[in-house]
Amino acid sequence: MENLIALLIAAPLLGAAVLLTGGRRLDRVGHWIGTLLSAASFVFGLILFADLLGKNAEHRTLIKHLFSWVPVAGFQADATLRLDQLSMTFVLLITGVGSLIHLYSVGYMEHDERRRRFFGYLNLFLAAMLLLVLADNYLLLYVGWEGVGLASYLLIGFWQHKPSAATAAKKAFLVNRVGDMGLSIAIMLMFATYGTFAFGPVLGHATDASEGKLTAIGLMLLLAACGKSAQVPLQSWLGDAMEGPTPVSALIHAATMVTAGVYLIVRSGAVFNAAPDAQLAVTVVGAVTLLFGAIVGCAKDDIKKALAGSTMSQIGYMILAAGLGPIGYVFAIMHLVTHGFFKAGLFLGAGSVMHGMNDEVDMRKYGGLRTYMPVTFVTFGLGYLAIIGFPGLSGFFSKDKIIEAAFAKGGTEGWILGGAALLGAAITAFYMTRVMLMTFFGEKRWQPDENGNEPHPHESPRVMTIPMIVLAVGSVFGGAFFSIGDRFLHWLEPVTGHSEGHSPVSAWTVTGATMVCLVIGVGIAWAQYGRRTVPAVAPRGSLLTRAARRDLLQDDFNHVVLVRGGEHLTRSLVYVDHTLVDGVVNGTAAGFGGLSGRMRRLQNGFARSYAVSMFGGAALLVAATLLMRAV
Amino acid sequence: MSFPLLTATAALPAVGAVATAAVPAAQRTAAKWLALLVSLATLALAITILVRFDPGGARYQLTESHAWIADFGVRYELGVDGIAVALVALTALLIPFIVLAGWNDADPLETGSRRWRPTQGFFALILAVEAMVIISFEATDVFVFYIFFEAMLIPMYFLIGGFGDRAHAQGEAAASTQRSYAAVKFLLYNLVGGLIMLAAVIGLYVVAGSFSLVDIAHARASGSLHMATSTERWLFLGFFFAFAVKAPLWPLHTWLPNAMQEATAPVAVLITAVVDKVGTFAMLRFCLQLFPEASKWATPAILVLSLISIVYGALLAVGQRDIKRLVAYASISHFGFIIMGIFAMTSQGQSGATLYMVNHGLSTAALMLVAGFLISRRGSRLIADYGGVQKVAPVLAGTFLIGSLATLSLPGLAPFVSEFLVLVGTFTRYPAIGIIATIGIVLAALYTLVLYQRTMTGPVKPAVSAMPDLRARELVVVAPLIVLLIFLGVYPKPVTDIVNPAVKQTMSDVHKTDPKPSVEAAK
Amino acid sequence: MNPVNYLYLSALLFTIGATGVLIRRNAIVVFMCIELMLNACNLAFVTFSRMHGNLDGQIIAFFTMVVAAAEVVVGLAIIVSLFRTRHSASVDDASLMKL
Amino acid sequence: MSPQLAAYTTSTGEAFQFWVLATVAVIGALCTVFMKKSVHSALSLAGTMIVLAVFYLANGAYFLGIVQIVVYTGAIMMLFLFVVMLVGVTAADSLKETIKGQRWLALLCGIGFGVLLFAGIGNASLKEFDGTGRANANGNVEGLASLIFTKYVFAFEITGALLITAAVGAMVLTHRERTERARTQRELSEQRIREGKHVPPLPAPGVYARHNAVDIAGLLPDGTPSELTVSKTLRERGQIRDVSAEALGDLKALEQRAEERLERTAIEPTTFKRSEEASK
Repeated sequence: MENLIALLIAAPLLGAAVLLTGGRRLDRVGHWIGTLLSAASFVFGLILFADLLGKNAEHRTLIKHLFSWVPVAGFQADATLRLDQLSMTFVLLITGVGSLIHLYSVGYMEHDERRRRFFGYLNLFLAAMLLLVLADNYLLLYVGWEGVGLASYLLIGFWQHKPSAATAAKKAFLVNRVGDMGLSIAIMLMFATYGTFAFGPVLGHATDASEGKLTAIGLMLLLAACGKSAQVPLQSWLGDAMEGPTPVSALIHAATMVTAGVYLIVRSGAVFNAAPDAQLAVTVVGAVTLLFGAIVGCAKDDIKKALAGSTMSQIGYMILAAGLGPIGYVFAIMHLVTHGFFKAGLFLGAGSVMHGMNDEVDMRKYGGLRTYMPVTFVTFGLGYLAIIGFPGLSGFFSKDKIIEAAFAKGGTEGWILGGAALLGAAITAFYMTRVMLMTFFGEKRWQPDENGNEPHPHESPRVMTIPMIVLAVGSVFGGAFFSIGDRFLHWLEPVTGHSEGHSPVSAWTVTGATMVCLVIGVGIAWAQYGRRTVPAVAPRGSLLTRAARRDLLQDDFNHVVLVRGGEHLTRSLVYVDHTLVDGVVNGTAAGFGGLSGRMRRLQNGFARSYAVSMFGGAALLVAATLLMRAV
Repeated sequence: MSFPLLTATAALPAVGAVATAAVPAAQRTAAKWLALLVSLATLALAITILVRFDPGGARYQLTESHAWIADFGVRYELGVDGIAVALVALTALLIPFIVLAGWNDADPLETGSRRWRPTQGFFALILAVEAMVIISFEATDVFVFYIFFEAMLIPMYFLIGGFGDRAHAQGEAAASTQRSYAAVKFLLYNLVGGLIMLAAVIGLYVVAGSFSLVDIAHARASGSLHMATSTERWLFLGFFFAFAVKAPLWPLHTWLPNAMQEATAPVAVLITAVVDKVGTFAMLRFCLQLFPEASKWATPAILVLSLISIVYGALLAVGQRDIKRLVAYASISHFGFIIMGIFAMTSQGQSGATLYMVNHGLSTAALMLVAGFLISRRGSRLIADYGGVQKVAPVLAGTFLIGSLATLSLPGLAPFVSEFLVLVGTFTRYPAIGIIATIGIVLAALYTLVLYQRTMTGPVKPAVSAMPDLRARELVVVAPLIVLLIFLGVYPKPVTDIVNPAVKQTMSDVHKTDPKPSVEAAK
Repeated sequence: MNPVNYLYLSALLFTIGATGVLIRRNAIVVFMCIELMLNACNLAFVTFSRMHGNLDGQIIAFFTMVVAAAEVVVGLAIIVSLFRTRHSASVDDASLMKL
Repeated sequence: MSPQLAAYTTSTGEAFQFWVLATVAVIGALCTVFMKKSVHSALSLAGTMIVLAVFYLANGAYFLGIVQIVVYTGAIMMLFLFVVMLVGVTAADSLKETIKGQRWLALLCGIGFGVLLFAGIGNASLKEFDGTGRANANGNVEGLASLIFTKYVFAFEITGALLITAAVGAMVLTHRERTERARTQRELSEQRIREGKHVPPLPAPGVYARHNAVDIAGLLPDGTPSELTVSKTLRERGQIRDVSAEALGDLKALEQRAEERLERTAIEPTTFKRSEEASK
């Protein structure tokens, strides 16, 4: 059974290798190879899941030692895989949603001449992501961590001929690298502290180390999570990452990769539990991001960027939950899974809309699409209801639990965090309703483009709608399935631990408040976008709107401070290197050259001149002799 | 007496160099094939060394010792430890690729004069460099090492000054001037370093009465040879200066960008992947073994310099407009890592540094050679002259990307393992320096990806629209390197197994032990 | 009078000769100045011989004369051949040592 | 002469002789250096040498004194004069310095060196002296001979070798080897025709000139002096007397005097020219 764990990774890895080196002769079947291998991985996952379910809760951890990876004195990095309930959850999410999106991409990328390569990258992503969640030590996790970053880089920049895509890809990788710096420092800290970075020894004996060390490790892990999960202050790449093909946005930048940060924090729960300061930082980052993302999401007219803001915000919820400690871990993961369903569904829906609208992304040029694309409308609508937390749908269960847990944190912090989460819920309702109304309701607002091609909205082919339907089913029933009887809680508890907090308010009050927020959010959106016609050109908007359109000026800050500053720094350094460092050497050389030029003039070729020197030398010798005798 | 394997490995390319140079002017192709065959045969010998080397055995193996200049106690002594074996193998491995990559680089532009034989000279010089580098790795006599360490400059000088990129933008005259400037700069920098080292070598003889590394190290370890603290420090500085120039370490680095910029890509690889390694290798072998106390004394300063190298090299790489210069500054950054690993004085750091030397050789070779293929197609080194290459030459772009990713130490590729080992090794002893060095990781991503973005992505520029993709010969050069990069990234154990015992020995030479994890230390 | 005055005279003549070598350009005159210097030396040797009461100084002076004679012969031959080729006896004209 | 030991002073006669002759020697030396013509220098030097010969004799070096006069002053100085004659007796050197700072440096060095030598001699304790009386007891020449053929025999032999070498060397240096057959007059004339210059015989000096001395270049019909008219040796020595400027000055003065005498106007030459043209 353990060998199957390795196969989980091997299948998509093989796919990537075959597809990327296979050459053009695989162009016609490449996408099916990719999809098949992804599905195979899912099947392996299901088999393993069944195997785990058949065991006692305490024995649901499988370890597979593959080989000794980096054996250096005192430094043992092994290629060891670990499958427990937490990673199992991820495996199923990744391979399941991944396979669906592979299927969807078959249709979506049909007309792209580089489709084979696209599937190669997708498979590469799956392999890396699986490695990330299956690794048994932090260094191996790091390999997966950067591996998904690479896949993300390749996929965001898939349409490399567009400079914006290439820039976005580079930006994503760079911002992620800043986060990776955190992860590598965290690993170094672990090594310096525990002499190892395998999960077992580190997490098992986390409390052996001082709290200061643990806080440092926790903060570094948080930095890593911020990079990967697009949390403030490293969130700027996610919006630009929407330059990638939509299935990529659905899989990587909504359902799986961006949630890796949550995985990391939950996985390292033992470290955070012993470092309250780090935990506080996590919750603050989560709360800030959930509001930040929500506000940005409200202002965007680009459907994908609006959804990206939403993703940021939802992951903020998860991080917030993860920062709450044992009371929140399970709910963070639960929200992660349900979010995986509905956000992937929403993105696929958006992709379907774009597919029918000649790749138009501006929602102000949509409108009234519900009659043209009924299946997309229904599946998107279900996803919409799920994300805003409509009672009974999956988002309702998972988000409600997080808000409750935030209150349960207790004290002032609890009130602030809970309040932020509630506010976030209201804003979520607002912006999602806005997206829904602008896209599917109202009058049609599209016009012929400059080439005179008027879009002819149409429903997408079966191969695209089936994944959407499956995901919609998941978004509708997932939450209820997990929550009723606390199934999910019992499943994960052995890994993450769980404790009930002491909420100052009752669960029903929280639910009620959430509902009120929901209604307010939807109502405002309806008043603004449902009753009135949406202008096809964006109005100027208030100061806040304009700031939110520009990602709350964070990019401008980055540009001015980091990009411009960096450019000036490097330019001046190039100058310094050329004039100063090189100049010292060249100056020395020139000095010697000049000196010898002067000296050379003494060598005028006249014998008499030389004779003077000789005579002077003789005089000096005499003088020296006399001096010596005198002394 | 057993077969002198080490001598043979160094002598074969030397003989090959003479033979290649002697090929008649008309038989250009024969000279190329001869050079390739010799380099492959050398590789076979190097592999034999690798096989016959027993990691668990004596420190120096396959030793040879003959009297040479008896009056000065100079003996022709060779021997390899794990570190040397790894580097000999790297050198022997890279030369065939360099030969193959430079296959057409030295063809005469016009086939007029029958006496003019640049092709023969080019390959003969490469083989000569190989011979000298290999014997420098093998020498366990300081004097023998010094001779070849210095003699290497002569063929390198001609390789840099004599052969450059084709179709230079500013015309052949300007290119020739810049080439000779670069070559002279290379020579002067290294000569100054070498002269200072010569003084230290003589000083060492005066103090120790022997040139034998083994004898001196043994005498030092057993306490029978006592050096005054200041003497040891001066001698150490003399040796270190030469190696720091060669390596190169900030602020002695400025010759490298010029040399790499002006030389052809294969020669640039030869400089940075092979020749410069002698500098870092010698730090590990000579500085630490001969002068353990002085090495420890100088450690903080050297670590700071290497840190500056890392960050400074990376920042300058970001600011470059010339592809080859960019790679050169990236190499300076990487050499900073290597030196940092050596002087971190931990087993992780030193193993990592040794591994880094091998991996950096592979990754730079991959990136630089592909860059060379790119440059030879467009006839320009300026990044701004490219754009959208991946559209017209996807394989070239793909290999270039993998080379870039190796340069930025992506996990899964070989350089990651070594870079992380160096960082961890440094961090356990000097946390602050380790943390600052991680900035290098981010900057590496910046310069490589900016390079990739500007050259390979975006709309196709008219000048590159007809660019052919990699040819079979070029693919033969690049593909094995990439396979090796991936293999050593996933499974570096074969190399670490060879290197670890040698590092353990070195650590005991400097009387250092790894810091204990703080949890254990607290108990 | 003490014979040491001969030494002073010798020194004076030597200095005059040396200065002459440096000042004059005509190779023949330069040669004469050299002869002057040699003679000054000879005077010193002879004086020393007297002061020490043995003949070794005179022997040395004698040898100096012989060597000077040989030198003059060769030197003048050089001057003549130089004059033939360069049509000048000026030492400044032969500045081939200049880079 | 009775042997005299550890004397402190010489006879007054010698002192008188010293002061007088030393003055002469120094003046001679200075003249050697500062005379413009090398002949004068050579003669001054000869004078100094003779003075030195006298001093040798006074110091008991009888043999050397004679040798100085016979060999040095007689032979070597004559050799000098011979060469001077060869190179140009009358050629006067310009004493103007051409190398910047040379003269001042030379003087500085000379003075410095002299001062140092004087200081050195002054510092040495040379209060007493032995005199050559005992050394010359068996005769000066015998004394020298016994030293030369015993103690200094090898040096003596080597000087012999040196002299022979020098003689041979001088011959080699001055001797011009004729590497080819001497060309006949016919061949020479043919060569001149082939080269196409100076086909007719070289003009004689003084042609059209107002002088006919050998060192004065003849004037060409247009009045410019032609160096070809002067013998090659003089040309090489640079001993051509250029009288053209002088002659022109004379001519001008003559014409002016003639004009004053005849009260001619300046128009005349032009009319003369015109008539010349008319005659053509």
